[in-house]
Amino acid sequence: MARMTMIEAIRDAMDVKMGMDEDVVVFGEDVGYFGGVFRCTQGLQEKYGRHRCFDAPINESAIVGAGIGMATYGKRPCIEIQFADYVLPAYDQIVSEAARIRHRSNGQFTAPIVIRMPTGGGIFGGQTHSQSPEAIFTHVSGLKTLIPSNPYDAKGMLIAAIEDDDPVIFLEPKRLYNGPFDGHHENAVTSWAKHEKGEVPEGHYTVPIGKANVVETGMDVTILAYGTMVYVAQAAARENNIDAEIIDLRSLLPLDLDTIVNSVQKTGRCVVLHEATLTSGFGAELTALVQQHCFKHLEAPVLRVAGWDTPYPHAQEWHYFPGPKRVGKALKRVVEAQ
Amino acid sequence: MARMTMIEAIRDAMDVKMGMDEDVVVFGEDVGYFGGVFRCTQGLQEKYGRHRCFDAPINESAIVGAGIGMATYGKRPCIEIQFADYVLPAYDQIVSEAARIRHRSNGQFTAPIVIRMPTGGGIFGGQTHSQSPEAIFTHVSGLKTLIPSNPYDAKGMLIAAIEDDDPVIFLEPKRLYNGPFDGHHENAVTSWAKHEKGEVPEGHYTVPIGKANVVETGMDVTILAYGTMVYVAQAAARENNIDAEIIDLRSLLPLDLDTIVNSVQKTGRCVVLHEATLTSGFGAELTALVQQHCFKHLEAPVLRVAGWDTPYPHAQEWHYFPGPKRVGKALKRVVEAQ
Amino acid sequence: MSDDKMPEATGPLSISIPEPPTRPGDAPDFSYIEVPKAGAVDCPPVDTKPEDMRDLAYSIVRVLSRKGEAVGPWAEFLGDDLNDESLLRGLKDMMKTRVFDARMLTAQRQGKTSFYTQCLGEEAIATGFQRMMRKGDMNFPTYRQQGLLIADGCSMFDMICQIYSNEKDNLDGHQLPCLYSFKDHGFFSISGNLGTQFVQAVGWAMGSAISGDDKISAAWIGDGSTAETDFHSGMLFASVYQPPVVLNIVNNQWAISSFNGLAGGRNAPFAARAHGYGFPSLRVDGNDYLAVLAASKWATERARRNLGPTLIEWVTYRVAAHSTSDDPSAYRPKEESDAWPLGDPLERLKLHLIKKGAWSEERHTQAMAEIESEVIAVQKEAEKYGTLNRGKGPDPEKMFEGVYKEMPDHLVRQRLEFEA
Amino acid sequence: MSDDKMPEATGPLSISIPEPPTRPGDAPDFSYIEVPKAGAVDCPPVDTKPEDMRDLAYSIVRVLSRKGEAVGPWAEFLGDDLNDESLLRGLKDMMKTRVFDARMLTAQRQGKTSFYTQCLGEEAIATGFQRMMRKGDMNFPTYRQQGLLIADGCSMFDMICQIYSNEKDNLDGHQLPCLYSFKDHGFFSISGNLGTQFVQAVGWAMGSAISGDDKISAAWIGDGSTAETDFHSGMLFASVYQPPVVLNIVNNQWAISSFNGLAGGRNAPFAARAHGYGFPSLRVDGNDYLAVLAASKWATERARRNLGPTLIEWVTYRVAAHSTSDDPSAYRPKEESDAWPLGDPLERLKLHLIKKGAWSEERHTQAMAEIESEVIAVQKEAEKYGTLNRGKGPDPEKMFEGVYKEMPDHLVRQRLEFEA
Ligand SMILES: Cc1ncc(C[n+]2csc(CCOP(=O)(O)OP(=O)(O)O)c2C)c(N)n1
Ligand SMILES: Cc1ncc(C[n+]2csc(CCOP(=O)(O)OP(=O)(O)O)c2C)c(N)n1
Ligand SMILES: [Mg+2]
Ligand SMILES: [Mg+2]
Repeated sequence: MARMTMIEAIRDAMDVKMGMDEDVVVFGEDVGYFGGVFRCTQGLQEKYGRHRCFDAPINESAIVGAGIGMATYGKRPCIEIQFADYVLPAYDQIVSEAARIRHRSNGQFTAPIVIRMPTGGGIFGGQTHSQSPEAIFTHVSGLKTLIPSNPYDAKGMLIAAIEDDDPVIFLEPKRLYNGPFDGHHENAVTSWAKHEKGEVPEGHYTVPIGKANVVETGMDVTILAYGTMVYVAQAAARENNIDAEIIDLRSLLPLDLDTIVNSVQKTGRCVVLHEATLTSGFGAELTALVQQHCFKHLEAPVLRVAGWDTPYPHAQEWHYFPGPKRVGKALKRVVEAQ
Repeated sequence: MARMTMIEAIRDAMDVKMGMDEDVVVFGEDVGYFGGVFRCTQGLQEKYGRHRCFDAPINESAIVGAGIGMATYGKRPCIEIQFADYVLPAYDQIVSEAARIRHRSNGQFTAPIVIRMPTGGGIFGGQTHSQSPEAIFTHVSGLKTLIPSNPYDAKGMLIAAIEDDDPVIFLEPKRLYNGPFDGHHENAVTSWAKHEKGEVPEGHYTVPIGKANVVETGMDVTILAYGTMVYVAQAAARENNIDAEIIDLRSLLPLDLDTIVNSVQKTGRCVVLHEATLTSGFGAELTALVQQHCFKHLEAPVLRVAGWDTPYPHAQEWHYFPGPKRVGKALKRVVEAQ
Repeated sequence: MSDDKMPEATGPLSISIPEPPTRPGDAPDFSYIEVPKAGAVDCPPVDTKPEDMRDLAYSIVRVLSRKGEAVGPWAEFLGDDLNDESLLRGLKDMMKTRVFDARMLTAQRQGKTSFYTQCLGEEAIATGFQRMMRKGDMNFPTYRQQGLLIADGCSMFDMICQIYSNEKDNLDGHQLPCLYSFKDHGFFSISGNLGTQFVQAVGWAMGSAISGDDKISAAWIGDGSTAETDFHSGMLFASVYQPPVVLNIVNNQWAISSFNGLAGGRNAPFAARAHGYGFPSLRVDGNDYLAVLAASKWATERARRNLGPTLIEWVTYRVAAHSTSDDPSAYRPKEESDAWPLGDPLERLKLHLIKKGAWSEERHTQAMAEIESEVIAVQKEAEKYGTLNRGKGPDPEKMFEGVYKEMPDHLVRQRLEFEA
Repeated sequence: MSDDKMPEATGPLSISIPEPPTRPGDAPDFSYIEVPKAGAVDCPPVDTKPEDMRDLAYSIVRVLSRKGEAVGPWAEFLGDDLNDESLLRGLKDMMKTRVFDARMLTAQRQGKTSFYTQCLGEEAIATGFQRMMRKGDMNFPTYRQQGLLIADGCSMFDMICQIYSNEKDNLDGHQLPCLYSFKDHGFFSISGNLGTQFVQAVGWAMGSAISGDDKISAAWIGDGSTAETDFHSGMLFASVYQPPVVLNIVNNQWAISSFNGLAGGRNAPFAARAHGYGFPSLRVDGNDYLAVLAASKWATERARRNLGPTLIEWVTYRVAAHSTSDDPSAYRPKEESDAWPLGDPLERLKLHLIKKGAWSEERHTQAMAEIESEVIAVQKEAEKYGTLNRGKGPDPEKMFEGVYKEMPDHLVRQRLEFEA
């Protein structure tokens, strides 16, 4: 087993799949010769040739649209969108086309395409390098939406995504690329080399789509989190001495409802976290499901802690980010509620 | 007061505003000479000239993008997207631009633009003439999202929308254009001429944005609905002898939370309806809010009845549509829950 | 720059709102279309550099003369493909397409389906183009390319069942009528969203070329839909990666109520769009079956020889209403289609074949009768399995199928709830 | 069509992946750019029909000769605008822009801001263009058009405070550094999303024209970003409605790591894109301040006289890194900028002015020193109000302001929660 950053793990996943399956092609803006602005595809062009890993024009809609065409031909495109904020021009191709082709052609044509993109804030990227668009994908039938929180999962989930026969949105929390991040931006970041989830097996393995990961077991409250917020949840629970059960959802759609329901039925309390703006965020769906399936068990309302309903501001980044302090407050409110 | 269909009321709203304010311009596909495929703009070009009401190329993204430009110049574009299903190519312009310009320019530039579009199913339009995309807009800070359910509201809300200084998504439930529709597609439709909400005052009036309408008062359960589902709610309650309080939300964002909370605190039960697919639909947000603000009052979990998580099928349209039967079942479950 | 002395302001500005030359009540006017003589346009070798053949975007490739003769370099380019057997097959493909359309239009009026789109007057384009496609190649058509299916010998029974959304509908009722999907006939699932497939066709061709395959693809778009952003996306990716794709614009002058000037088509021919992307384009008489064959051969040959993409603007006229939901008399002169300068594709090919002695009015009448009986028989057979809202139709639960390859839990739960 | 005899399949296909002629380690090679002599290109009257001036897209308008003389018809077209005073002002605008960039680059390295984008080597374009804009006109710039602001006399203090996101930031910290908004200087709020504003500029001009106003707008886009779909949207709406807009493509050869061949720019000049939409275009030496003035005058005059849109491709080279997050030595030869055939815009104008006797090396050195002191002084002043993460910065609660005109209840509640 090797220690890898999340970037290396993601690259390794593509490397493994490109080696196994010559239908896997990787493309996107700056991903070819240069290896991507976050270096996730570094070396792949050299290793697999310019027909397997190449640069694309700056047109996200065309990147996805052409990818869909390739997929219906029989390729398995694994596409990079440079920042999740830039996926919106491709939204029509993703929703009206990738997600619908199997159903509308009754299975004649399918679009097994993976659309990777760095998501979330924390790098002073301002409103156009920080957004978390998961909720606009989880609303779309026909798509799967994944978001790993560590190198091990990132590799295993990306391999699973590339092997999946349906279109997959693969969100990469960019703040985690180089190390787990607990929301205390004033502290130095620990690197993945020092984290057990930085241990990444060589070669092929998968982390199955649709399975959550119980990161911490606990009795006081269930925290539903994903991506960067998993570490914020841990920090907030620790700092407030709360015995929280923390679930890293990993797969938002399909969702591992059983794991969620079992946990909340046990703890009787639930807090839902995400970095995306609150209103109509994916936390709303989680909350709706929890109250429906755990109604009798709930001792307090499910609380959501999320990004404010504003654009992600540049200067006030850390006031916007739902850090351990805000999460801690919500945990206390929920745990102390009678 | 005149009796009007919803189409006539919408047209009248634009007519009133175009007459009052020469900055109001109306454009979109087929809206000029022809008056729109649903005839919502009929006569406006003749009355106000080709510079005030005109056809646009078939490019929804450009229609919105050019509209944003005009709005930042000082015009008040009221744009038609031919079907809500076709707004997705414009999603980037709406989210990254219209919704953000005020904030990112700190108020220097604003985009007071209204984007009207027929929404919802029930006309055998198949998957690309039936969708309800409200949830992808309610997640976006900077936008307002409205959906009227009758001619009176349609006119008053559209005038309010055109006068609003922020971008407004204006969803028109196309199944209601010619008459209220309770989901019993096998029955003949009553026309607006026979409905009190078909009475539409002449000239200028507004229905304020952000205010819900309690359509029926009741004690057993609160039904949150909007658009076509308001009539389905009424039918389902009536047919199941349930004393429901039915709230027509009208404005999804901003939301009239007070009216919702007051009602659910009174009834202790709540069912949420929409035609859009269930998962991550706007019903999730409503459910999350209700359980948070009415936790102690709730005697049963909030239930959602919505479109299935599939594309809107052509042949199985009425199996897909959340009609009175499905709504009735949910009402009974919620009312009977102990 | 605020140095107020410098540039001078001028009077009030205004925008221009394009209008078609005529509206209902006016006499039709097609003077905006310059029709060159048949045979007048050069046929360059297929490996000609794009910059050496820009003039082709500004004229119209035509083969059939007024008198019904096949003339000029494009006729020569067709060579052996000009044999009678082949052309008779083309004539019958067009006849069948037209008869099929007429029957389905009536069926819609009778409530047997919710929606139908004819291709009346445009039959030559799709039926001719398909003759140059091979098995395994892929078209990305719009709702007006049923001719591709007919020419490929697709079962009309299957087509009608789809239109009727009946129990034999190959799409199980999922999709709107006419938005076919027939993979075996190289016919991609049609989207209800305009334009989206233009770039997908390019991507498909890229997929084939990346795989070292010999399959090519064809994109299809209407004049009105060239306005969509995906048009640019397709053109750009075709330019950058030079995949084996033919990009077809069917310029039938009208979108729904808006004419092609609203897509920019009166400021420059659509064919000229290719110049900005640096690949060749042809502008072709789409009502001339021979010109269609020739241009299709030229462009597909370029693709097969790995010479890259070609844009073709097919000049034609939408004689029919936009769809069964449309009444064109509201926005254009009723007589416009009669005044259309490029005539009727079926009549023109018929005249040619008669001129050549390969066909006659009698045989034509007889063939027409045969085709009509054939279509009627197939239609009857299809109706045994129901029409929209009649018969048992596709299984309702089928709506849950095909959302994903394997049904995820939440959909399984929803299907259970549905069954309950 | 599945008649297997007809079209013949050929061998395996492949796609082409465009590559720049050279990579790190190679000797730079600009042989792909044909540079005509200064003065060689015609200057047609501004009301020339687009079809009569297509050749201008395939050459390069240049005014300054190697020797620093202003020659040819475009110099004549400038007429009175060629006076020394005006050109000296231009020189100083460019110098100030360059000095400002250099200081801000250093400031970013010092952690005073998170991000900066220089326009090194491209200064002539924005500073020259702005000379032809009037008060009330509107630019829709990208992050590389700071020259528009400098040339318009925008306060550098305000610019720096925005870059620093400090307490005097006119955008209250909402926006990324360099994504300025200065309405009073006809400078639209820059989006972080590429391309989106190209069509907005067209819409703004439509708004002006619909209102019968005399204001014009200018759209700006990079060569790489012409690939975005909004580029087509802007071109199309400009073609259809003929509003008073100038559409500027700054072709600086590179996007981030990808060269302009990936935007289709090696198959045809970007200027040729206008031909498909039927409006005029110019291709201009963007490192020649006089050519910039002349082409800007030509295009803005067309707009002001209601003659419609003009596309200008400015040929230049991005000497700087893409941004402070980029290191170009990873993807292009380090020496490439020295080999750039169009030289340095500042040096070329300086040479011209010295040749004319209107300037000297001494005056230049002195002016440089003055400008440097000025920028340093302003920078110091700005730093009194803090830099990123230093000083109190914009009020945190300001992030809730400006989402809507009036704050809706849910945001009021969130702000209360934030304050708690
Ligand atoms: C994205 C999108 N916008 C709008 C429509 C509605 N619509 C359907 S067909 C049509 C006109 C298309 O005209 P054209 O491209 O010329 O094709 P033709 O019908 O003439 O073959 C319109 C506006 C749609 N289907 N999809
Ligand atoms: C929609 C979108 N996609 C991608 C990016 C990331 N990005 C920022 S600048 C850039 C390159 C732009 O190149 P070009 O248009 O040539 O402008 P230049 O930087 O050369 O001035 C890219 C890819 C973005 N900002 N927005
Ligand atoms: Mg058309
Ligand atoms: Mg560039």
